[in-house]
Amino acid sequence: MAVSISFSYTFQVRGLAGARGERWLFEGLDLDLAPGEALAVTGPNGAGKTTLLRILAGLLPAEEGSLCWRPEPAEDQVRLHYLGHQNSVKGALSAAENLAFWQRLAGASDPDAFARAASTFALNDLLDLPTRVLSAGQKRRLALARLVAIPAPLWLLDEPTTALDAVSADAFAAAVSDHRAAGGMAIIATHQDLGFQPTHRLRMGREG
Amino acid sequence: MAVSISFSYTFQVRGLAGARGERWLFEGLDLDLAPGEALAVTGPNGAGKTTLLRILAGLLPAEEGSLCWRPEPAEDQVRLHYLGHQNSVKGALSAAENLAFWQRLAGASDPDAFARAASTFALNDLLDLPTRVLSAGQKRRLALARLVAIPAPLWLLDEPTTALDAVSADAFAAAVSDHRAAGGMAIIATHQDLGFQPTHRLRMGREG
Amino acid sequence: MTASTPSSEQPVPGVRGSALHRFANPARFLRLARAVQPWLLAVTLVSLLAGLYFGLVASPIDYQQKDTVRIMYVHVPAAWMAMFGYSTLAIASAVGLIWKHPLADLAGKAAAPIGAGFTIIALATGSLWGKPTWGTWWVWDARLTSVVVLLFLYLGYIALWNAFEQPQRGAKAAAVLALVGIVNLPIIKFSVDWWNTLHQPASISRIGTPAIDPAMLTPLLLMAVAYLGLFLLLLLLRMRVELAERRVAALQLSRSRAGESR
Amino acid sequence: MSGFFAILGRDLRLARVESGGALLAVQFFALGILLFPLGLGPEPGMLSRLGGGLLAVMALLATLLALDRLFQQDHDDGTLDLLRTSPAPLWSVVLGKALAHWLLTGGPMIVTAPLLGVLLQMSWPAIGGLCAALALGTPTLSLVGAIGASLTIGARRGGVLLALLVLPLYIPVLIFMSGTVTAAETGLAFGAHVSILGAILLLSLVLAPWASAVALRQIGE
Amino acid sequence: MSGFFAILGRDLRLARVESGGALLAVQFFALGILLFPLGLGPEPGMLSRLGGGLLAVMALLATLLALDRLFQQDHDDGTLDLLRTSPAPLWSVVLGKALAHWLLTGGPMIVTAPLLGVLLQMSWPAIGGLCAALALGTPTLSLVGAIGASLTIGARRGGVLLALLVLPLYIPVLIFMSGTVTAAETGLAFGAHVSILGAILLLSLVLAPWASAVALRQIGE
Ligand code: HEM
Ligand SMILES: Nc1ncnc2c1ncn2[C@@H]1O[C@H](COP(=O)(O)OP(=O)(O)OP(=O)(O)O)[C@@H](O)[C@H]1O
Ligand SMILES: Nc1ncnc2c1ncn2[C@@H]1O[C@H](COP(=O)(O)OP(=O)(O)OP(=O)(O)O)[C@@H](O)[C@H]1O
Ligand SMILES: [Mg+2]
Ligand SMILES: [Mg+2]
Repeated sequence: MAVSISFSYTFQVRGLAGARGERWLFEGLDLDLAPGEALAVTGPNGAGKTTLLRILAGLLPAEEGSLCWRPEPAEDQVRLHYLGHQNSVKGALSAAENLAFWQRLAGASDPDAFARAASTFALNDLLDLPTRVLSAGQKRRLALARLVAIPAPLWLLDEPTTALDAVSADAFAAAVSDHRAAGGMAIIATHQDLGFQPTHRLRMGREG
Repeated sequence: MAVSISFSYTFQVRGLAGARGERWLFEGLDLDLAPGEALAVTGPNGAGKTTLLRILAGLLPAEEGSLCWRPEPAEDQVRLHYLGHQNSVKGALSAAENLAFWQRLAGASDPDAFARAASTFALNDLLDLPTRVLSAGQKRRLALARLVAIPAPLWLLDEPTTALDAVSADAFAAAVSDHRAAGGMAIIATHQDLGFQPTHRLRMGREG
Repeated sequence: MTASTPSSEQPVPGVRGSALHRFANPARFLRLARAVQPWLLAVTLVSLLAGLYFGLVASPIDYQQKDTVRIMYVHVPAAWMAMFGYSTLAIASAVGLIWKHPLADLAGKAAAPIGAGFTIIALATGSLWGKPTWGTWWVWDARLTSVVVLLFLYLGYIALWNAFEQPQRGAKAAAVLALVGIVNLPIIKFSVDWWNTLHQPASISRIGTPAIDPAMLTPLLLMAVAYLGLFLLLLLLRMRVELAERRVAALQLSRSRAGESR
Repeated sequence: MSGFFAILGRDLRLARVESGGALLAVQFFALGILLFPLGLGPEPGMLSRLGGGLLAVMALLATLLALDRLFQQDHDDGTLDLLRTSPAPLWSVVLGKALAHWLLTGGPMIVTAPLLGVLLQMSWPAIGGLCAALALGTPTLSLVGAIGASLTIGARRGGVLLALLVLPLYIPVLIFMSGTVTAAETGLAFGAHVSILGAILLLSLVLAPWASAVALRQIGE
Repeated sequence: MSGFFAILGRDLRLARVESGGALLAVQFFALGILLFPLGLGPEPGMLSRLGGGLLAVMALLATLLALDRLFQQDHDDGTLDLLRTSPAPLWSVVLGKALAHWLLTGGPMIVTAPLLGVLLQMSWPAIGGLCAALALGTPTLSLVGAIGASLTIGARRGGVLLALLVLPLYIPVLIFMSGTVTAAETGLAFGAHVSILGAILLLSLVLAPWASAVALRQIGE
């Protein structure tokens, strides 16, 4: 499926250090992502994958280090998507309403992207159900649909395939490769096989 | 590791039917579990795995059908553990406090079981941290520790290995086989390979 | 695409804010504190003794209030310090939020309980004074109420500091509250003019010549100096304690850091 | 009773860990009281007359505010599934929760009420009556509140809906509490009011655990 | 402003889907008012004198009750991460939320206040003053509330802590609201009070979005 927008940003991390509470999780971390590149972050529980992603998303303060975009994205440009362990879904609203809200919030209400997202993750029969009643995997698929519905150069995904069945996992892999084909970048923390080849791998944690 | 208690219950399900909202998910379902048997429930997202487990746990009403224990467990006997998509963990309390609370609630405050549970899931360094700060996998491990800390004949587990790293997944598999060796029964819904051979498999959903 | 410019290099949000445990070395501050403290102590003690002497012994009694007027020497400076303390809090918070200077956050944290203390003193002495002069311990007029609000702002500030896992989060949240709470200061100050209340209008601190007998003014000012000295003294002490605790935390962190370096 | 003590202990511990919830509830109670003189204007005479009623109403509202999350949090984080599948009888769980709630709201209020009474310049007998009224009334508020809380679990807008359900049930308590105070104030014997409050308390002690246990069992999600 | 409209629309929609949150807030407001005659004893003369103050205080408490979850829910379900990573400026998000909150609480209250005023046998000028006061006062309550709500996100005991933080800030508003009513009642010109209320509103319109945007940015979890 041809995606209209294409990106050509690079994302650079220098000397990044992250701590939680009194625990120092990682330091002196350098990353370089070019258009179309994907980084798989692995490591045992508590290694600091989520912490890293949240720092990269600007949701957590880093102890040291700097992030740098080249070129600097415009103010109103959606720089990144952060998908954490939670789905950020409003149970009372229907799937369609959630998706539409995300688009409006990002200032990118594009019907085609909406339709593409819904069909990519087989949400069409579920669009009108209140999200509360959806199954775990269905909720996760809705959360993933955000990535397709709103184009953004950088995806930060924390165990995206949680609760997904085989079919949906493949759909996700396909979405990622479309994204990369369009010059997008992705950093994905996972414990499972992602179903595609990342350009780089980062293994965190002492035990690793 | 030798588990002291051993069970000899059988669990029988006849003509079970479950529906959510207007949707009839399954019907005419028969199950027979003998001591030491494990049932793996698979199927696409939304097939009804969670619904089935919640009905078996008595958390959801069934549309039709009956559950039957032989012999009927005593009133104060912990019949089953239900572990859903959620961890049922109190973020403000430390891991140790959570585990201790579960034991007290079940009226089964057994220090040995506590210690065994903590070491099985490598929680010993985390026991004093407020659970809020634990990583996703660490929280899941704490939730799983409940199974070992409180002996119960029937385990109903909904995607127990979510967010677990390889090591913890093996620990879980070992815990299940100990449980089965002690005559316990388990019904486990999953999308992933469990790392052990269940006695029965149930594939739900039309697409299956 | 435009060539990369160093200007597009930006620090991660909150990096310096999060440096709370191990911040820009406070050596200069500590040196200063140690140097100043003895002098502060001296000034405080001297002015306190002098103030008490003039206030309780060598000052005329009010022709209608008799000796109760002497409460003034305890009450008024306490009330002033209550407001001064809050101003300190607000300024520290502003500095902490804008320039992310950790020392400022600490100053705020240290100042809050002291200011609250003075507020309580003002309230207590005030109502003690109210009984003989107004014939009641307490009335709900604007001045008194706004001072109660001040007390609750202090309490809220302290509560926020302790309400979060990460200290820096508590610091920032409390700082925002402190800044918002500034609106209460003018209310306290001018409540006596805006609403007709039992309470004294400004007679000393008003613009122009104070309408009060110098024999009363002297001890009052002496006491004010003493209170101010006391405030600063406690502030420095508490800040040094805080710093010591931070240092311990820093040591722990660096140890865990050493433990984890692979 | 394993359920009772387990829950009681945990909820008290939670309140303590979560930085003194108890104190905060009382502080709200006190702050609320401070509001009325501002709203009603400072006529000492009037305030002292109204004091009892105001304190009663505020005690009621403070209880309400603290009720909000009584079961909701356990529902949201899945703990309720544990409580429902555990062998501990649900009524014992409810009792434990209600007692914990009272120890964190009603109890401290009874202690602070006299102080506030003095601030509002209430007469000593009135203050005495107030304390008696609170001592017998607030436990009922917690128990009845538990019913409301268990009925509104998972309900949308739980907070305000809860208020709607519970307030009407609180009204009798409120009437007799302020009745006690006025009786005490005017030097009448307030034994009658107090004994009625006691009766209501006993009734809710029997009814509340059963009712909210039923409500909890009905949840199907 | 994309953030502003997106949030405004969503919150109003949520309130509607979640079974009329708006109505419930007002019902609480009304129920609270009906409690006072019970608590204070039915002296018509007194009630009509106090009516304005009581309504002002209750409006304040109802706002507070509805505030509780303003940001907490978005924080718990992870939506806040979206809001913070989206390009929409946080102050616009806050403004949207505050406006939604006001449309669901303050607005309906202004409409029902006259009715309740009549019930309490307030004089017509007093009722007029009350409406004016509410119209200018309640938006401030929502805005200031937004500050408190964003400060207490993820705090332990958020609900009550919120009350503790916000009530003191509400006091000036309360004073001038009831001041307006009494002035109107006694036939005095209440222009001064009203204009002060307006000034406070403007101040909080500037302050609140900034303050709670800062607070939201500080969250690191
Ligand atoms: C609890 C009751 C009281 C409180 C909370 C209180 C509070 C205050 C405050 C905050 C100030 C500083 C105002 C400013 O600097 O502009 C002040 C000053 C003062 N208070 Fe009180 N007060 C109370 C009772 C009284 C009483 C009963 C009296 C004597 C009848 C009194 C006499 C004064 C005087 C003379 C000043 C100095 C005014 C000036 O020159 O600025 N206060 N009080
Ligand atoms: N306040 C704190 N004090 C001590 N340790 C903390 C604190 N907060 C977090 N931690 C630790 O920091 C780590 C957080 O790691 P993080 O959540 O990034 O792990 P993760 O790699 O995402 O693990 P998972 O694979 O389970 O998601 C955990 O080991 C946690 O125990
Ligand atoms: N009120 C309702 N109306 C219509 N459909 C509903 C309703 N409630 C639930 N459903 C549907 O019932 C199914 C619930 O299935 P369940 O949660 O058991 O799936 P599951 O097998 O656990 O899936 P997963 O593998 O994603 O956890 C979902 O397809 C959901 O859409
Ligand atoms: Mg993680
Ligand atoms: Mg499921």
